[in-house]
Amino acid sequence: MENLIANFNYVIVVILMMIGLWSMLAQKNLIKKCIGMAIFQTGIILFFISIGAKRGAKVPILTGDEAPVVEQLANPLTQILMLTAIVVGVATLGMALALAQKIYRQHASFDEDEILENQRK
Amino acid sequence: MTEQLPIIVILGPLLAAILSAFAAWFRPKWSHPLVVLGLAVSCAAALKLVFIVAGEGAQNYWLGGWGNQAHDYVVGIQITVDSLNTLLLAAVSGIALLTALYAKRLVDAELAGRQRYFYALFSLLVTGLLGIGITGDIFNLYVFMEIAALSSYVLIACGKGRAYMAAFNYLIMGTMGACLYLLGVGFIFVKTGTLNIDDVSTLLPALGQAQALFVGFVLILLGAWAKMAFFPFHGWLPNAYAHAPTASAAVLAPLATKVAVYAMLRIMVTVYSIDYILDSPGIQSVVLLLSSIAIVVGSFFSLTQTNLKLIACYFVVSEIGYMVGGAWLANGPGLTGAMYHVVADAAMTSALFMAVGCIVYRLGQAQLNDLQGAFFKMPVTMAAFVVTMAALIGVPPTCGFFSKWYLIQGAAQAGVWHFVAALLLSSLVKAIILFRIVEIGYNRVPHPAVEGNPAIPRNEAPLSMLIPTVAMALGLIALGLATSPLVNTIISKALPDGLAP
Amino acid sequence: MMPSLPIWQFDLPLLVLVVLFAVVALSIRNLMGAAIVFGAYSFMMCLIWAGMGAVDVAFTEAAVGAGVSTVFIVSTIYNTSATMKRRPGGMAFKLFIGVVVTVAGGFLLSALPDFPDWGDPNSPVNATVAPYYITHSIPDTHVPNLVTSVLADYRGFDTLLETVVVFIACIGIYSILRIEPARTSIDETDEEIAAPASYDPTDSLIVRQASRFMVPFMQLFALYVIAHGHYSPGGGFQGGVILGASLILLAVSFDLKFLLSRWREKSLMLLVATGVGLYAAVGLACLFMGGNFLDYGTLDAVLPGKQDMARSHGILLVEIGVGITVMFSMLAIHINLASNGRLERGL
Amino acid sequence: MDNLPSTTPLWIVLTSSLAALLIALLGRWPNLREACIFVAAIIKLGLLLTLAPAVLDGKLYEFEVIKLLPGAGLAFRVDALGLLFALVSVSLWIPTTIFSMGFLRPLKRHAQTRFYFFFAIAISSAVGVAFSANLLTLFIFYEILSLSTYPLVTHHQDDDAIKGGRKYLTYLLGTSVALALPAMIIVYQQTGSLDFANGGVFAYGTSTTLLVVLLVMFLFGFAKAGLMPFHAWLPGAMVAPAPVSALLHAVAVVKVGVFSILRVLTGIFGVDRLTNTPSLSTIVCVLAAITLIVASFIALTQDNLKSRLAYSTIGQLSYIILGVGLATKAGIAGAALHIPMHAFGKITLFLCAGAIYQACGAKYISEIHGLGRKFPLTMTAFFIGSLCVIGLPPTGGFISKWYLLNGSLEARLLWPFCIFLTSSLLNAAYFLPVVYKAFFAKPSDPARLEKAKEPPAMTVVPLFITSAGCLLLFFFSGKLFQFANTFAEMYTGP
Repeated sequence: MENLIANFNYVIVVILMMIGLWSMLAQKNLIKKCIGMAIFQTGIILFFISIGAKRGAKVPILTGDEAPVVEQLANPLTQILMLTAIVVGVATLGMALALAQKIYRQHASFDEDEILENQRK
Repeated sequence: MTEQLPIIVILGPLLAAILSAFAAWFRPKWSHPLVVLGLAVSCAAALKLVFIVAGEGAQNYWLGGWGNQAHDYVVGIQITVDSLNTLLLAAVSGIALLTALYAKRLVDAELAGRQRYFYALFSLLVTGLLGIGITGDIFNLYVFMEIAALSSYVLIACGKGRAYMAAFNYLIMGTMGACLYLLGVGFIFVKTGTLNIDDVSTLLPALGQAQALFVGFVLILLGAWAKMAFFPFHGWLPNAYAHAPTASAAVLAPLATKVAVYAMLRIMVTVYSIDYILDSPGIQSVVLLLSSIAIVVGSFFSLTQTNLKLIACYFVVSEIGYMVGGAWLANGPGLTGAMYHVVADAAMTSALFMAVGCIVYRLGQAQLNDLQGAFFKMPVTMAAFVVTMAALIGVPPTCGFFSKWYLIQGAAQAGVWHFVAALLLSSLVKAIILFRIVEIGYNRVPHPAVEGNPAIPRNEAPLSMLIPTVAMALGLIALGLATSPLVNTIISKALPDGLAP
Repeated sequence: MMPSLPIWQFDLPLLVLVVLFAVVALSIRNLMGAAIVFGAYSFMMCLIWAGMGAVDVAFTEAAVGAGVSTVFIVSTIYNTSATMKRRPGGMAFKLFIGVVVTVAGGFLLSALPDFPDWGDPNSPVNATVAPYYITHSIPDTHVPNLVTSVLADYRGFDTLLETVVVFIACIGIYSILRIEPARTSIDETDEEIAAPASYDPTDSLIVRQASRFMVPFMQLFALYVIAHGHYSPGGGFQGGVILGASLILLAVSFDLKFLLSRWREKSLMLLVATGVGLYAAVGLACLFMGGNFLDYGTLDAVLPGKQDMARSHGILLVEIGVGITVMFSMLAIHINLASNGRLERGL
Repeated sequence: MDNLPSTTPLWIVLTSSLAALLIALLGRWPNLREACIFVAAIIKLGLLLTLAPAVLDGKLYEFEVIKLLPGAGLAFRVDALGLLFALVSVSLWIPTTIFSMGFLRPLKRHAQTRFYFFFAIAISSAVGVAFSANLLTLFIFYEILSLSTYPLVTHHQDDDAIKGGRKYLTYLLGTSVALALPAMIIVYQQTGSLDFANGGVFAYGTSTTLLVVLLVMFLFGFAKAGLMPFHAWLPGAMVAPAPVSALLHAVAVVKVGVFSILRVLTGIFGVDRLTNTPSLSTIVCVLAAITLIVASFIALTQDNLKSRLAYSTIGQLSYIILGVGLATKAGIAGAALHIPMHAFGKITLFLCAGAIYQACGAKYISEIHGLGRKFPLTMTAFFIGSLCVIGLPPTGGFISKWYLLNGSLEARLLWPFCIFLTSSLLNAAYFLPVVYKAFFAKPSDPARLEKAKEPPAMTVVPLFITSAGCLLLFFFSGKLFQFANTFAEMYTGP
């Protein structure tokens, strides 16, 4: 239990990912799937940022001329990894939305069941 | 100059794609030759690397010159060509080159007016796949995975009708896979603090059976499985590849799934280790069972289909079972079989989709019943098709026989008889399908040479498609005959210590 | 004395709020509402990350996640429909997925005891490779913003590929959506159900004048973000997104025609490729100077300064490339999404 | 024993494949095309004969073409049995081709080029099987043979042909992939080798259960040998044109099956192990004996002439398997001898059946009553062929049966002896009445007899050749026996 509180961030990460995953798989509305996907991705980003966090550290920008102290500066590595992940996320989201629009042009619906019914005809 | 070869493998298609995107607005006709040129450069570099690796061993390359900088760990991004991936790189770039040559006519026919960026995306897809194959950094692998994935969504969505929905489902599944993979990388990263594959693999043994590592392992596996359409994540594949434009399917089907299998192998063999798998036997038997089910399900559905494209797609599903199963046998012959089959199956699937593409190009569609007389209309294509099917069935001396040989041998050694049964069943199913097609395409028309029967006009696919198809089909036999040198000089060195093919 | 609470107090309500917003965004039946709530969710995330010292990430998320993503969703909904039909059934399936997801969540949580302590500076993540960047960034690259130096130099390859991803998204969305006028007649099968324009913002004088006033400042700020990325949070991505957003604002407040009369589609798409091309060309130049790909240090022969300064300048060059690509691809994606690929009128 | 490295075996195998290419190219000039076959056959025969002296000396020709797997490659090794089998197949190729020319050309049959093309490929692969140095090579050629004969079986391309072809492939491919291939892989996995070795490849102490399972898998896996219950493809394949049935389904294909089993029993299991492990040899003998008797009985009930011949073939093949199963010197020699003897007898019978069909369209035994008076030459040939298959002097069949009977005595087993005799009686019971009725019974359909013309010379000449062969084999059996004896001595010692 202590561990659970100590790692509250991770619990939130897991909850966010569960929410995102559930809506990617179970939601029938395409836009909702896209939003779920984005939530899933932000959950992972939160995870990486959390593991790279340092208690009481400053932002990773050096000031002045004194030699940098490793303990006092936040970890830049996880941050740049997640910059990449964010950009990949928005690219994927844009692509998903474009596809959704195209599908809407065909079927006048965002509902997966309705689209499948339409296709079967 | 040779030390720059690894990056040239990637840069060829990448630069070609960028230039092709420029050309698309000025000289649309240049898009295709540019991409062909880029792929040719990449292919040449990859082939050269095969020999270098066979002679000198693994080649490492540090982007930006950032190696380990007198520090304990590599600080930049490393790309590596070793005995595990050099064959894959050669196969991917070679097949992509042939497919690019092959695709020209199909694209002109199927995507008239919509192909502005087709070749750029094609080339970017290949960049992504080669990158997955070459990278030595688990996060970089994720980025390449997304490059390949995003371009493949578009390549699929270039089709019509159901293609959009298929692409959307693929996108959801693919993103889920990539995210699970990324999360798994996170779990490894938490315990090791580095992303370089070599460094991670040196750090991991000391960490033992940490639960976080196990969770990370499973997440990466799930991610890779979603990408490679392994049972039960296979639902997206048949729709996506069957409704995609034929030219897109011809490059996606052989390469995309195989590269994901390679990624799984890399994680299993290099990052973690075979001992790690053997120490968690529960998961091993589950995966082996899933592989057998994948093979059986793929075979079963391929029997029930009447569309040649869909049949081919279900073949892909069942072949994935071969490779995953082979890898998880976790013994010498099994791993050899899986590694060999990654290359062999890429070639076989490529030849299959090329032949199917030729048929679609001429006959307009690929329903089995439309194939009547196909053997007379397009004898060369059908000959290539038969050779390819023979390879898929596992008729010696094609490459399909030897991969099956190693896989069955591995399964026998591990005593996994259901896997043997599944492999044999799938061979038989493919044989049935082949002969069903032969019957329809050859026997079910009045023979034109008999007096009184109408002559069936020759209607062979254009040479620009036919030559790559035939070359690929002949390549299957060549690959089969080259099995022994390949296994001895390259694949056996990629096996973990203590295992022999 | 450190506070005894294991996490920063400020984070706790934010984390709870984030979950709440996520649930609301997914359960709201009006899609427009969902998009807005999703935007708010992203803002909450920004705050959390900023609180953890990840200012660059927070900056990017504010621009990309909360800003551009929300605009993308809104323009999609504008072109289609905002309402969700209520359909009965399917509960069993949803429940099944729920169970699967819960099991997965439990599996993930099972690794929790294995994790290093929260915020521990000596955890493997913080102590293995990361210290190198902190101690060597200045001698190696002369860039005080560690994120920039790692992003554009140590892991510059990732960033090149990330730019490629944006590039793919741009040409991909163009390929999927764009209906070129000449082709309208060919594209028979997938036509033609356009939603009625429900809202026309082009006639609001206040919006127009306000945006006309804001856009120059936004662009100035964005250029600063790109150019000053070496010393402060920001860089090519963030600046590029803001530049893109400024133009998107123009497109939204006036109309697409107005925007396209200044930026032709062809030049947009070419500029997107130019940005990636610039990045790759810098890398290639390093290759020709005898170094490895993206080894800016070898550019000291042509750029002023020693190796570290050459790296610093190399970083600036590639950041500019990133900025160009991101700016114009965001714009190109937006105009395609907003007008359903017709580039005539739209949000 | 000396091994001679030589590329000749490869060239022998390739000769007919190269001929096949020429045939495909010369399709438009039928005379040239067929001339090409004869040239190829003669070259091939000549090359084979050059190998004979050394082989009879007990030497082996060896050649490895390419290494496919560690420990197993595409390799040839010529021993006495292989050479004998190859000689028989190739020498019978010549009369069959003559017959084909007479059979196909006058009726303007379709796709003759294709027919000759695949025929040549089939011959190549049969010789390839004969020369295989290891199980892998054998399997490869075995499969090529199955595939290359499929177009021949379905040559008519009508519904019957398609059905027959489907059955043909289902049985042959199905069993080889599902049984023989796994068995082979298990052998490789257990021993690391697939080479045929005189003493077998299994180490001392391999579990008998495993051996029994493998044995059964091999016996049924090589379904070309027609062991029951995997025999049904052979009657089904009788839809093929007569020359195909004659050469392939009396000689090449079925003998390849038997030959493969022979190789496995002697080269993989080893004669010693068969002798020392009674359960193994008993299984072989019992399965063969059952097939032998049951097939003979079924043959009695068949009215379709080719079906009767097919069932007779199934029975005769089991003679050979039974002979090897006895694991004695005389038994093995007899089995080896039975390959050529039965080949000559059965090909004569099939060619006769083809000639009769060509002349008057008769397919059923009940339709050929009285035919002997019209075509005495054809029916005489048929008579000689029957004698040879039954095993009566003065035909070659007598010799091989003699050794087989000897073999069962040498093994001190009485029941195989009785089985051989019973079956020979049954053979007589289903062949001699045909001959009798053809010569002495009243014509069942006089109108048909009236219309019938003497078959063209091209179809009769081959009958002479092969039936003369049946007789000659009896008088010159010594040479053949040398081959069989050399082979048997490799395993049992002098």
